[in-house]
Amino acid sequence: MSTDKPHKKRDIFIDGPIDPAFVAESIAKHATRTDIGGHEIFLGQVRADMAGGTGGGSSARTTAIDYTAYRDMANEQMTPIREEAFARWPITCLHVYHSQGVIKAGELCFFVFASAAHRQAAREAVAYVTDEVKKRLPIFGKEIIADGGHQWKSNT
Amino acid sequence: MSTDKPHKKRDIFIDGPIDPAFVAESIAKHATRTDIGGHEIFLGQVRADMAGGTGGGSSARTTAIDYTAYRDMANEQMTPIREEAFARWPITCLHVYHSQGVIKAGELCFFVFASAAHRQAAREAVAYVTDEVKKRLPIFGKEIIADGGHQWKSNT
Amino acid sequence: MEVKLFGMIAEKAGAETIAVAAGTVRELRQAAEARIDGLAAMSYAIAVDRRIADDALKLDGNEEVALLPPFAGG
Amino acid sequence: MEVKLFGMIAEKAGAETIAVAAGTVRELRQAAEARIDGLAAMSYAIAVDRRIADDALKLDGNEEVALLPPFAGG
Repeated sequence: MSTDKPHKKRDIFIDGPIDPAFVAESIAKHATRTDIGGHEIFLGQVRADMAGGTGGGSSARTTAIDYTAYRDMANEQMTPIREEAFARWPITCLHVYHSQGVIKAGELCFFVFASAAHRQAAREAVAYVTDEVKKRLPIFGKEIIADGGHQWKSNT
Repeated sequence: MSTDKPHKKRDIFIDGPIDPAFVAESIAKHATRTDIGGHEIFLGQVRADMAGGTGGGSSARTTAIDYTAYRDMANEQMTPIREEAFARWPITCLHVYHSQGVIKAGELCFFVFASAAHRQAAREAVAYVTDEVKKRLPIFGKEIIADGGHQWKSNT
Repeated sequence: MEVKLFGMIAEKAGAETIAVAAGTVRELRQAAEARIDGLAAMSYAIAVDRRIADDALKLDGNEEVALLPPFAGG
Repeated sequence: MEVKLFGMIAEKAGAETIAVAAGTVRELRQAAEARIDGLAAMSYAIAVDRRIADDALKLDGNEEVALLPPFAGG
């Protein structure tokens, strides 16, 4: 899309869960780009894991994650990730969205979408961007537990 | 989903292009599965390539692909591909759809969707299934060219 | 036996099926190539009961047989 | 200078910001750890003007400074 320049600064954050209808709209917008042969999409969904992992004594499950972010920094940190992806793979478009606020188990919180002439480029770009966003963006997640407690999620 | 048993025989074919709204509905159906942490999706879109490739003298573009299939055989060949994917990766769901009929440039013709607790499994399963479907399913594509001619697509 | 034709092969034959007599896949191939102009020069596979078959496979005439040009899904 | 707090650090501090005086990131870290119970035992990063900063970086007090607990996006 013409709005997909790698250097363009945008807000990746969406309040609340990502609606599957929003994913459909994003896909539909690419119908005018007849140089695209494949779209690759990753969607993160909140899992109802056992709180505290295998070592925890709790038998209560995560019911939601409350996401907060250092929003300005996170949006700025997307710029180099986006540039790296466009430099490494011949992709035509890249879109990234992340939820903020309370996202319940079963709801979508993360949406990474790359398009390219050939599937390999789109596939590898989505894998890279998904991993780098998790590593490099200051996004914080409070796991809300069924027994009323909470714990802080960490990707490291 | 409970309908996603690897051994279940289903019809992967959809008449005409795959509607982005259908992709959204497929995603939304997984909201009840709170053991899913990630969905990976590949969508094939018809490209308006130069007909005849780089060696061809034609300057006309592909405007559509008319897909036909040996439908019974294609659906049967999906069974081992599906079983291989479930055996190799801890995925919870796998969905595959392919268009038949005339699909115009910019429209979607192929939809591969895997879900798993963790993104790596879903990502690798989608890559595998996408590649195997292209190799092993008897699906045929007549590229309709802007100048009124046509040529036959081949994945090999 | 009736042989299903697909894609470029159906186009060349001007038909969705042809009828041939053959006791093996090899004989089927020879009979089909004698009937369909240009088929001998093409890359194609033969499916018997919806699986790709070798030339040596015997046929009793009750099988579902098809000639398959190169696959192009996706 | 005002220091932004996020996630578990904001929770521990019971505040979204704290005010400290510091001429380097190291001094900022020491001042924050003196102010926020348990921070010294945590894994966290310090961002200066929205980039992760080393302890040696000098501060003139006009920077945008933040304490960042482990990232958890996705």
